[in-house]
Amino acid sequence: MAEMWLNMGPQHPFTHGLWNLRVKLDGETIVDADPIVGYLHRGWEKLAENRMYPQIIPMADRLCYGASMSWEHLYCNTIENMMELEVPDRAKYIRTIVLEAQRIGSHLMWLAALGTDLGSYTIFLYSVRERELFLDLMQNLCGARMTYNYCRIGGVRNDVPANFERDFDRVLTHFLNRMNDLESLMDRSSVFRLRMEDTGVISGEQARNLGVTGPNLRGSGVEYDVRKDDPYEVYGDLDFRTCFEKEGDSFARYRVRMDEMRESCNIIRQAIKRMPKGPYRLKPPRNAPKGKTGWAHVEDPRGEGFMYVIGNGDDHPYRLKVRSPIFVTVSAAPVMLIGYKIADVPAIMGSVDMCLGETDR
Amino acid sequence: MGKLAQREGLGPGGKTGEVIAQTLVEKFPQDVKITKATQNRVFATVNKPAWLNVAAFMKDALDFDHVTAVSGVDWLEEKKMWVVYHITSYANRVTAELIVELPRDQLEIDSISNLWGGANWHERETYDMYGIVFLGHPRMERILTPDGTDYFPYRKDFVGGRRV
Amino acid sequence: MAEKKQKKGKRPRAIMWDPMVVVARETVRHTIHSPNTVLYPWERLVIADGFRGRPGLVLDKCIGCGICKRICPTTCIEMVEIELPGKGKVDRPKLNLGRCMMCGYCAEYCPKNAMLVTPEYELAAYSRKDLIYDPFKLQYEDRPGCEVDIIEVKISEAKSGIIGTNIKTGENIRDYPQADDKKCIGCSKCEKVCPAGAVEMYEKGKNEKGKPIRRPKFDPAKCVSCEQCVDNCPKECISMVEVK
Amino acid sequence: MSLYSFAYGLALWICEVIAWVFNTIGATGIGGWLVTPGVVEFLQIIIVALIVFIVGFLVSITFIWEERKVLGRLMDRRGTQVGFLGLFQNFADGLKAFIKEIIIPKDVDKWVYDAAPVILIGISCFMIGLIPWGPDFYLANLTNGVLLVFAAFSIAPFAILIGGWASNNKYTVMGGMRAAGQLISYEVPLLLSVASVVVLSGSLNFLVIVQQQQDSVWYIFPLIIGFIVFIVALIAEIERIPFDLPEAEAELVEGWMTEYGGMRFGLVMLAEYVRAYVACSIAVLLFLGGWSGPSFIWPEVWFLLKVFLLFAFFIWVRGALLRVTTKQILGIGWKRLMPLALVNLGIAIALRMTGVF
Repeated sequence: MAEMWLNMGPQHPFTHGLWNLRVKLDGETIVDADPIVGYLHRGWEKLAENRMYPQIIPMADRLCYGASMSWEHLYCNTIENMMELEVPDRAKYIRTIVLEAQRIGSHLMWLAALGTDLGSYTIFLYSVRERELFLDLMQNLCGARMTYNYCRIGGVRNDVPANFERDFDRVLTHFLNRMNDLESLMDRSSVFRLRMEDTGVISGEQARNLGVTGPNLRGSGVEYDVRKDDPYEVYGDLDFRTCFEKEGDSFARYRVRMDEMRESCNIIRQAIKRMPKGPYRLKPPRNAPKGKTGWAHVEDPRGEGFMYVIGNGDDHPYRLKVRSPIFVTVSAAPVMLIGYKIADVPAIMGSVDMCLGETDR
Repeated sequence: MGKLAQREGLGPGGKTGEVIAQTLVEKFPQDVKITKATQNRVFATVNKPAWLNVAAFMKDALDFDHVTAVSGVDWLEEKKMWVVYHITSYANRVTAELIVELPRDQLEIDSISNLWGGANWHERETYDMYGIVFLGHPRMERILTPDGTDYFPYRKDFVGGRRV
Repeated sequence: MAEKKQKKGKRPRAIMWDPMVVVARETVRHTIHSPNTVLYPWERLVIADGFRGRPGLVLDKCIGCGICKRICPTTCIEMVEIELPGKGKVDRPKLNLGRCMMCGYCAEYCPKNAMLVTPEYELAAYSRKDLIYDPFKLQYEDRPGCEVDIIEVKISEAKSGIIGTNIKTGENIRDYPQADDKKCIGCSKCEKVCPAGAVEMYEKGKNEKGKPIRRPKFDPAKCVSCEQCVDNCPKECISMVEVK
Repeated sequence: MSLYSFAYGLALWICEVIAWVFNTIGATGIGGWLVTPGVVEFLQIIIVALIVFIVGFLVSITFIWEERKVLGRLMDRRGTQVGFLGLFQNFADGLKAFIKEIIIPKDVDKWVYDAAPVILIGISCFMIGLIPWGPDFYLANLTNGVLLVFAAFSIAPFAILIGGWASNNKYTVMGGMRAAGQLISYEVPLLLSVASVVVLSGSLNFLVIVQQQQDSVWYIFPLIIGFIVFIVALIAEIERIPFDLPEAEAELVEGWMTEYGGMRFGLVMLAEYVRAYVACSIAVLLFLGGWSGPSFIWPEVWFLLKVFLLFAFFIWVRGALLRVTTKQILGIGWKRLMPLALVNLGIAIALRMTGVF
């Protein structure tokens, strides 16, 4: 039968955001895949070059709106590395707590998108309902639900609200009970297993070479987690497990994210207990020396986020490079797609947790 | 950081940043200059002609297995451009920042997407934004800007904010 | 396929009707307690007190220093000439809500806490012109929980155990300007322009023609580091001293 | 007081009124002709048909309402809020579909493109007439009612196939192909389980089947396997969530209906729910003993109660499970349902031979 190029084009229910997956089909099986990105390109790095350092923080929120806290923190971390600022301890602990809460929120958003892709709107609504609790926590903390603008260069915007520990404790215990419901809706439903197992397999070797990072890499059996192996903030002092699976199929990536959500609860609890008193915000220097460079990489919920900045002598950066994990994972998408049916595409791309805001910058 | 437990799916590793910097300088004495080397960071500059050999050596001997980023930097006044590679080695937990300088009028460098597939789209994006051609790249095309753009937006002499 | 199945021993066993049981239990629970949705126009969500809705302005506190205009990332604030009963013609911020992304910077960096973060989020308008809030429309009564303070600690004192001084009311934490004597011609433009009245000219001595040489003296306590003097100095001889 | 006698009374009354009018103006010939039994019977049939169709549509529409409400509670949200208890939502949808512009994509196979929804809605409405609600509330008391219903039931994939092919879009062609593949692979177990019921009851007439069940036990108990196979095959027939391939699909956008706009799309959606109503009522008639139940409630109300409960089960399945891919659907259809259906047929024959029924 003649092969047919099919445009699973920019406007398509399974693409979370604007990208075009051109797929060559032989009947129903995918013979070749060619992802096209760039529909959401805003020239973020050029924009950042004519803004003051603090003004780029709300811009960094809008890189990946699903996990805006981790991108803000990455930007602030990069500038702190460049200016060699030592962030006060309390700020480090608050940042770790808030990053992990954002990780759970981002994973729940991914679970919601995966649920709708596979056809069950119940999963969408249950996970978004749990995510609502974390959004409320963030709203109490910094006044916004999605784009927080909470990290500052040298600390955080404001101190934690009054009953911060009590709220977090209640939300976490409630969330962990509800996790069992979510898992039984997905894990123990054989219809879900039928669709997710043995689809979109990528071996550890291929994943490492193609630059796949984060839960997608750990799903293929490579135990690398930036929080563990190159710790930033206070991850070095907390003990948590890097969860990974060996099979490398969509189900393995799904399992890794579900375990990570539980690990994040564990991390938040430890961090809240050890949070010291003290200052939480430094007065950052106004200008950065010309030609001084600095970079940082963090464990974004989607992979390894990385930023590289060069100072310009005044209060603007000369160059700000952003590496988005999904930009690279999408380039590795053909390896996961070839050989599977077109009906598996939502399952495979759903398990990769795409966010197009950061891909196209 | 001591000898951490052997991790799943990764080699033994254990070479620290200083050791790696040392081996690099010994292997390529006149091409590689180390600016700084710490426990898990190496900062170095590499001459353009020797770049592909350095990259191949790092991949095979020093088991660097992941290209974090390939970024172009345009130094308009000094009439040169940097291509900054950040390559990570999972086993040794070391990230190397390698800067290669290119004269602004002859923007070509060997592509490493045959060594690491991850660098493929990074190089295409750097070409798309700065016009640096990566020789030997399987598909040297633009990636982010719409087709039909003939200018390179991230160069310092490209003034944004007007109808192009 | 067979050996692949064994390898997955660790995975929980799949039961066909387990999701059905969970969904049934959840349905019963949702019908007993009312469902999660909030019927918006009639019921509303409880908003946290620090919620960042549209920016608000307390007109009598505002001194027209223009810091909000400079710090706003999307440049949606302009200083506009208005007539105030007590103060005559003064500059006050006019906000274009169509561009505003509610980042809260104007309230955070405003030295007098004149700009606030209001909990108003119902901002729909029928035309783009209605989204332009002139200073009077921008007004909001000064309620607690709407001010945003910056409590910073200097890098030098980071380890000294101070929690931090409020940058808006504390001393020797704000950057202050200084004039370069050689270039300064004593035209007292900075004194006229300074909104906080932190600049006063003093007599430094006489020049050869007998006229007094006047130089500006900057008072760090009163100065709100709004850099109006730096921008308006004809000779560009004023530069900011950073408090490290 | 069966539906027919009531309709006869009404038709007679109408004819007499019209006849009286004609007589007064002196045209006694027509007045006399009108009152003859032939005309009255003709009018009676029309009235009965009108009543059954209107009631059938109303039940299908309340299916939509029920789905929205129950699915809402299932997902921890409120269902529709339009009008009293959300009942007005269906009319709002209907009005909206009616008002929407009918867009026909370029170089579409015009005639076939129009025919597909017409066939689908035509067949579905035809089936409404065949469903008896109670011993005296039915339109057609056919000796081979079951045969006719399933014949009509299996024309739908044909309409979906040509609809998908005609709208000149890669996705819809795939949707149409899948619909054909899925529905054919589920037709066989469906008919096998119906065959087992017919074997037990001995006749193809719905009324007789229900009568048999009232005398002996409901057929769900001896043929429990048949009932399960029937329900699973039914879910595939009316394309609900676990077997939702041809219609709304994450990678097929809207399946074969993508290119239909305006009232065409409205009709096709209505047809889907009419088919759901017919499917549930057949299941109730064949397995759950139709209108048999303690007599303090009218038989028709018993029938409706069971139909709504069965549809609630379908909604529950839709809320809990996910969509299955084509490969797995055909696998389940041929590998699992087929043998079960055969086993069930064997049980039915055995029961019949040993004279238990």
